[in-house]
Amino acid sequence: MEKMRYSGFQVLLNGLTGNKGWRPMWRDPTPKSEYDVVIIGGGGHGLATAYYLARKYAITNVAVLERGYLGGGNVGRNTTIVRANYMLEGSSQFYSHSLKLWEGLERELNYNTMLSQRGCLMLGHSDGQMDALARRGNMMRMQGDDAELWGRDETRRHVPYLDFDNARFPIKGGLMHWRGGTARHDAVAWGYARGADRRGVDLIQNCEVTGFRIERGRVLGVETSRGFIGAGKVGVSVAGRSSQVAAMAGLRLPIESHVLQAFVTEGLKPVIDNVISFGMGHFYISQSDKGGLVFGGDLDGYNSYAQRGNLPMAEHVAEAGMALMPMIGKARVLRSWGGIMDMSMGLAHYRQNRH
Amino acid sequence: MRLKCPLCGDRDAREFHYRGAAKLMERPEAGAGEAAFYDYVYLRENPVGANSELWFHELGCRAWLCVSRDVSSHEILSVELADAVKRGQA
Amino acid sequence: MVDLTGLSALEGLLPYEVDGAVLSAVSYGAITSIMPFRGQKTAVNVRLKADGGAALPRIGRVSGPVAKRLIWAGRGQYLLLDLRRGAAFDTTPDPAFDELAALSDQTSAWVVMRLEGARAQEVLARLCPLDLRAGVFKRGHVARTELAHMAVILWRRPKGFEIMVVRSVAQVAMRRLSGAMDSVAAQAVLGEIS
Amino acid sequence: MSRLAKGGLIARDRPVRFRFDGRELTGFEGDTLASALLAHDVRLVGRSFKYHRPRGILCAGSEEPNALVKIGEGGASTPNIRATTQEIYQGLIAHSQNRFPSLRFDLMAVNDLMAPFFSAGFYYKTFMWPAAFWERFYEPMIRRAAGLGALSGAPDLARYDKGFAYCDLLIIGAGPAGLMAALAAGRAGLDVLVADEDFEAGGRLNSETLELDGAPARDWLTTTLAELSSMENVRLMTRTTVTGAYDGGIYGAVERVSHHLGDAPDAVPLEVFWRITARRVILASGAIERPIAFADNDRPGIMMASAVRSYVNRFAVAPGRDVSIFTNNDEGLRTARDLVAAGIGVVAVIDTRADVAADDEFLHLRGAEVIATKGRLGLREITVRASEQTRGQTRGQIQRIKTDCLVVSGGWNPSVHLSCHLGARPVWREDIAAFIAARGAVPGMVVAGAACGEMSAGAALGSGLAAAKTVMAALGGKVARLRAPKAGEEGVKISAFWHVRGGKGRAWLDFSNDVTVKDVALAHRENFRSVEHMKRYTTLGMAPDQGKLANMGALAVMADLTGRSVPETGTTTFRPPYTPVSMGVLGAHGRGVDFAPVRRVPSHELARELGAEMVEAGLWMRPAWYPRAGESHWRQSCDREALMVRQRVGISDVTSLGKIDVQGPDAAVFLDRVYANMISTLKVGRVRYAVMLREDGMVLDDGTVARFGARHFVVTTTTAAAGEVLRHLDFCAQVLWPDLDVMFTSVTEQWAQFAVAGPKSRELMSALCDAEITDEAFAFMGCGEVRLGSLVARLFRISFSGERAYEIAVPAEYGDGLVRLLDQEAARLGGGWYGMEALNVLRLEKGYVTHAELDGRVTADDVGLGAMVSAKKDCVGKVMSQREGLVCAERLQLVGLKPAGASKQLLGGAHLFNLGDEPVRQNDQGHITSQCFSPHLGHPIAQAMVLRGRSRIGETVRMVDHLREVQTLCEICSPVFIDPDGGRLRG
Repeated sequence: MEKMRYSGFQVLLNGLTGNKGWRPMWRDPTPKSEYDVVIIGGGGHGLATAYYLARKYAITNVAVLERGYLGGGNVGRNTTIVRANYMLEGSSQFYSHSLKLWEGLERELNYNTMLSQRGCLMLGHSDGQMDALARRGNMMRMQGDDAELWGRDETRRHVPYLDFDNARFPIKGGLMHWRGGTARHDAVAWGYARGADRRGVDLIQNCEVTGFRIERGRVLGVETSRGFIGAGKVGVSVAGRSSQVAAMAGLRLPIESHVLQAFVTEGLKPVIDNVISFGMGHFYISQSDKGGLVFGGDLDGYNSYAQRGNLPMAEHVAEAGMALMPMIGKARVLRSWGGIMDMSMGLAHYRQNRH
Repeated sequence: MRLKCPLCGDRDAREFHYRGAAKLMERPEAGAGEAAFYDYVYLRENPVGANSELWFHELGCRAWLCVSRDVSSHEILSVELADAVKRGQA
Repeated sequence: MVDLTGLSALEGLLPYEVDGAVLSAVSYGAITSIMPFRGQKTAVNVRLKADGGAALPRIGRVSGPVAKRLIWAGRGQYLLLDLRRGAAFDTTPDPAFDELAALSDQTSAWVVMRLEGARAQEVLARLCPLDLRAGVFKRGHVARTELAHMAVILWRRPKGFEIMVVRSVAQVAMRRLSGAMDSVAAQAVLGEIS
Repeated sequence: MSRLAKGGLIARDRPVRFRFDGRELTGFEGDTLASALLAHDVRLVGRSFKYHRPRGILCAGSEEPNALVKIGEGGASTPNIRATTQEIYQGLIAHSQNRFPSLRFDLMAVNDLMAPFFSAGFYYKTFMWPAAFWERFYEPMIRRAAGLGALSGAPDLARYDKGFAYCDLLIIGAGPAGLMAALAAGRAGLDVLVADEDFEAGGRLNSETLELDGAPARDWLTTTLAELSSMENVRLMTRTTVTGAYDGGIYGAVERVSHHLGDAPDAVPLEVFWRITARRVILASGAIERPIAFADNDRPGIMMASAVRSYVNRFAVAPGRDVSIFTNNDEGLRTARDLVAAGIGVVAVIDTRADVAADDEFLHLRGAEVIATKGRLGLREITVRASEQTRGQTRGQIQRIKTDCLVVSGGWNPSVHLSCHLGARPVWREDIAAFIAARGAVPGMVVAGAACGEMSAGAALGSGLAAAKTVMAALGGKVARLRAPKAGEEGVKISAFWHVRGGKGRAWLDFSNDVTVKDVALAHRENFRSVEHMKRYTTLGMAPDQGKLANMGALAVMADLTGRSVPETGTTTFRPPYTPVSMGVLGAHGRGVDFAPVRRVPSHELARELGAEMVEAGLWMRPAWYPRAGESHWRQSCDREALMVRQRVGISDVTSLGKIDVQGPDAAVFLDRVYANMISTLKVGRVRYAVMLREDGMVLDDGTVARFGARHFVVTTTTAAAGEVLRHLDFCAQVLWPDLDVMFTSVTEQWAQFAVAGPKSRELMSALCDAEITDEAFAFMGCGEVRLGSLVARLFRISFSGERAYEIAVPAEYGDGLVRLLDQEAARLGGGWYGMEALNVLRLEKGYVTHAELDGRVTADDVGLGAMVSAKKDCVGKVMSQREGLVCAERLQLVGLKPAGASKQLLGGAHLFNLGDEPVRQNDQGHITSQCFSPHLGHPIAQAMVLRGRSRIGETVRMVDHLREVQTLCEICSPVFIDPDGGRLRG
């Protein structure tokens, strides 16, 4: 297939010729009988894995098998936050590396993922929390990531619309991570998909994996709704369904599936510049380029495979929003949805690009 | 969601605290060793469909409940007092 | 020798009255938690009756006369609300119960409010997720539930409800109840004029 | 003026003045802002989102995509209000949005000229060079253009409320189907709640010229509403939108209480959010008319047919003088007849159907299409192409028609939204070319009326009655003999027609988000062919109306392009809320201190009188320090208070610590299993410090266990973990070991408890209690009862300060009395109150840990309590606490730190490094968990978690705080800074 490079010039040229010249962003190949690598799950991680296998390691005989449509899982349902303000060993390095990848991604992919490094602010509400934020911020700085510790006055200067005067949990300050921000979640899936496709990876949609063929402890391939597909190696990136897919291969995982809700309001003129997280209230918020306030909170708190939440958490999240920034009362929630999260039993999140 | 507490009757789920899989009822014996405890503490069946789980009627009667719930539809299949279930097993 | 005087958590704040509802404080002399040990419920009942009281109520129910009310207060727990201070049990649990039940003085722990009037149910429904309809939550019924994120015990009275909240949040609960009374009353007036 | 001389449901004797964009106008009570504007011939009301196209009123309900305005001014203004649902009131002020400098002349309309370059997803393909330009230039530009309305930026001080409602039957929608069902169920005695988003019940009956049983439908409506309002078991809530269906028969609903009032009394909420629990639900939400896509179909003056009938029949407004109609179904003809009856000129009916009988009352072009429109700020002319099949017209004849209003009807989309909120998909019905709600989509829900495809009033009434019967059968009741009135009209005859092909201009599908047929075609070309891809790529259906008008048309276009049928193409997911819900009402009572209950300690009043600074601890407010005259900085107060405890005596309110009565024959056995250390060996009258583990081996909490009897213990928890610990105890007792006979009662609220600490604490206690407090009766870690006059108090000789100390507990209602007595007695001994800050200093000096150290990731051994884990018994967490990784040497261990360099500063959260090492992550040796200035020692001290810390006492390390740019040397030492052998404690 013809490989098309995107640019302002192309947009201009196509604009003048009725936008007739654009080509499919990826092919719809028929699955081959065998691949060197089969990746189950065409979400953010599956597509990125395929892309890096092809680009970095020149492994191109790869298929990504997606049960529904590309980017239809959590990568298309999160609240678009990108950040590296983690503290603990393991996640700290992981997210630090991830943010560096984000920073070069649009040029590498020739696809604008709209990374917007508008800063992630975590608020602290007690001396103890400020110490914990300092510990975290220092850890970030120690590995080369950015962090600033703001006191109350400095926080107020930057985000004056927070409730500093009547808050139930007074704002003592915050930890600002300027390189954090948001990215267009769908775009990263599509960008990786296009990048992988251009390098020969077969992206196969509407193809559900129904089982593994295993002989003498070795995986030979996967049974799918479109027949058997042989594989040298099989990668699994099916957040929310990891337990089920792993169980098909006889593995038990230390995971429970939980639903996490997210919300967006009607479009509004810019009013919130940063990503702000309010730990005491389990609430975080940012404003999208289209003007919607995008926000969320904690897990609903029970196992679920239904991609929807319930009112108590929705109400709690809105209450926290009103507690933190009472100016958003007249913003109206347009849509709420739920994503399924793989939660380890320590309840540390397993997903990359959300909070 | 609503749960029918065997003591209090039908109540809004907001009165309850969710704990997780009902396998937590089957705590290994002290001498069972680390592997058994690892399984107990961490590993989960995490089924699609009916799930046995523990809820605590924290803002109600404070009974721990053993609930069978379809985690795809959120339909509550049964609710029993956890201590009764546990004693029934013993 | 010191002699301390008690102070209600809602001292001087009640009653509160708006069109259609009255919120007032109720003072019980002694509130005692009774949790019978295994197999001792009958013995507890015998003992209670010997003290001139009623037997323990069924789950979700109230028993006994107003002056010596017994309410079910959760799994395995009952509260004896005695209008007279120190009538049945002093702050030191009655040793006669030693083998029968866990007794615990709760006189200070709970604050009781009474909400009455034509719109009492409507007011409570602003704050409480319980099905309060008269046909469901009847006289003689008691429930442990939630009121604006706070744990409460409530039961229906002839013209309204009695609501128990723990002492530390009594003022918050009172404020939320009076706020709901304002809201309901104002909306009712609006409905009449428009 | 386009107000019709007669008719309508407006109160002509009650004029209402209002302003739109500064212009003073008058409408009548009963008008919406939209109808009042149309009555003044105001057609241009807004600008579109992306291209700033002039837009007018399209609909007459909550689905309106164009007429979004700002209501009110300044801090109290509300953006994005649908003019079609806003009732007017005296003095209402409305402004148009998304335009600069004015609505008629909007500079941003230049975007429209650039439209070819702003095709779907264009931004993914550009703005990438140069790299820094995105954030500095492109994105700010895009952001400025974003959104429609603006928040005022001021705190929203409106009053919002919430409530819970229960009913046997919730009926969603008070149109013919809903009212008929309500009548039947109401008469049968069910507890019924009817909710309708309109301010008048009746649904389409208010907007159509229908007859029921031979009389005007209005008569039936009036009688029915009167009967329903007389029934005590039926509650009719207008201005109430059911916004979401949730699990367990729970529905969310917003009641707009006072949006229609200019000056409501103070206590009246603006909105109330209802959580409705219903045993059964009848969804009678009606249907929404859909547009047809054709070139430039978005001009002001182009309106939906059903909306036009509403404006004419209900609001007595003529939407134009020379009206034309574009339709693919009978609704177009019905509209034409209503217009004619109201004396409004109908220029032409352009019917896409070639095979319908001609209507002779007006020019009826059959097999015809509108292919172009003209009129920059309002429609002036349309171009019509009549096809070959039309009799009397030549093949493909093009004609221009002067018209100022074009009425469009593309058929109806049943409002299936709520039936899909639990994940069900709607099902296709070919005869009406629409999706209807699937049976059993939501447990307990029955669908009636137009929502299930019963489009005529007669059918809707019948279906409402049938639904009520279904519900009654399920709930075990009987419907009284009741007949649905007969209506004359027939069902809607439709031939599916979605968009006009081959037009020149852009044909709009999504008016809200400016998405055209070409955008969908582009998505198809680029292989975004699943509906979800199409939606996400073009943003179709993501605007304020959530695609209520747009989605079906777009599906049909995509179906065409892919050669699939519409049902094969499928819908996107319907999500709550049905119409947008304000944050204010969903988050009602979240603002300010209401966000979480405030728990008050018994000394709250006195602390306030003394001017103490309060600080939250869990949900409690506790005094942090008590400033005295001359103290201007908290440190001065804190230092004084801490020294006061070390030198004389201090008193502190510790009521917020969790206190649990544990009683029962098996109490001791039980506590052995939940605490790491041995409890059963504790003697009556003694107290033991104890640690509780989680099953994974980490520390859950610490506290004390006091034994008051053979079967009676009182245990304490930290303030923050009190709830969690009690839950854990209940879990252990009910789930793990129900064979043990043990009871818990939280007595936190029962006892007001105060620490009395310092060398003079015994003196103070003796002065307080009836009998002297001797060391024989109350040795260190002793407990018992004492009398204070008529009161029995609990006394514990425990210390969190390292000094001789007591904790005394009295029933909480005597707390305030004791507080004042303590205050007086302490003052007599040169002591006084100390707050949380001094408490922290004292515990750090003594080396005690709090949740700053016990952060859920430490073992008992990590914090030096390893010896407490008894080897003689099992307990929760014991096995897992001995895992290899948790007992290895390479762990962070609790140590003390003191300054060893020129700078004495120690900072919480700073990290530690070996001398000479780069301060990078690989060299991290640990971090400071808490620190304070020790007035006793005269320098700062800290606790830190340090790698192999206990083996490194005496080592000098470098503290680096990158954030605050502080580096200093410090020495690792024992965390116990004072009285390591406990002489002061024991006295």
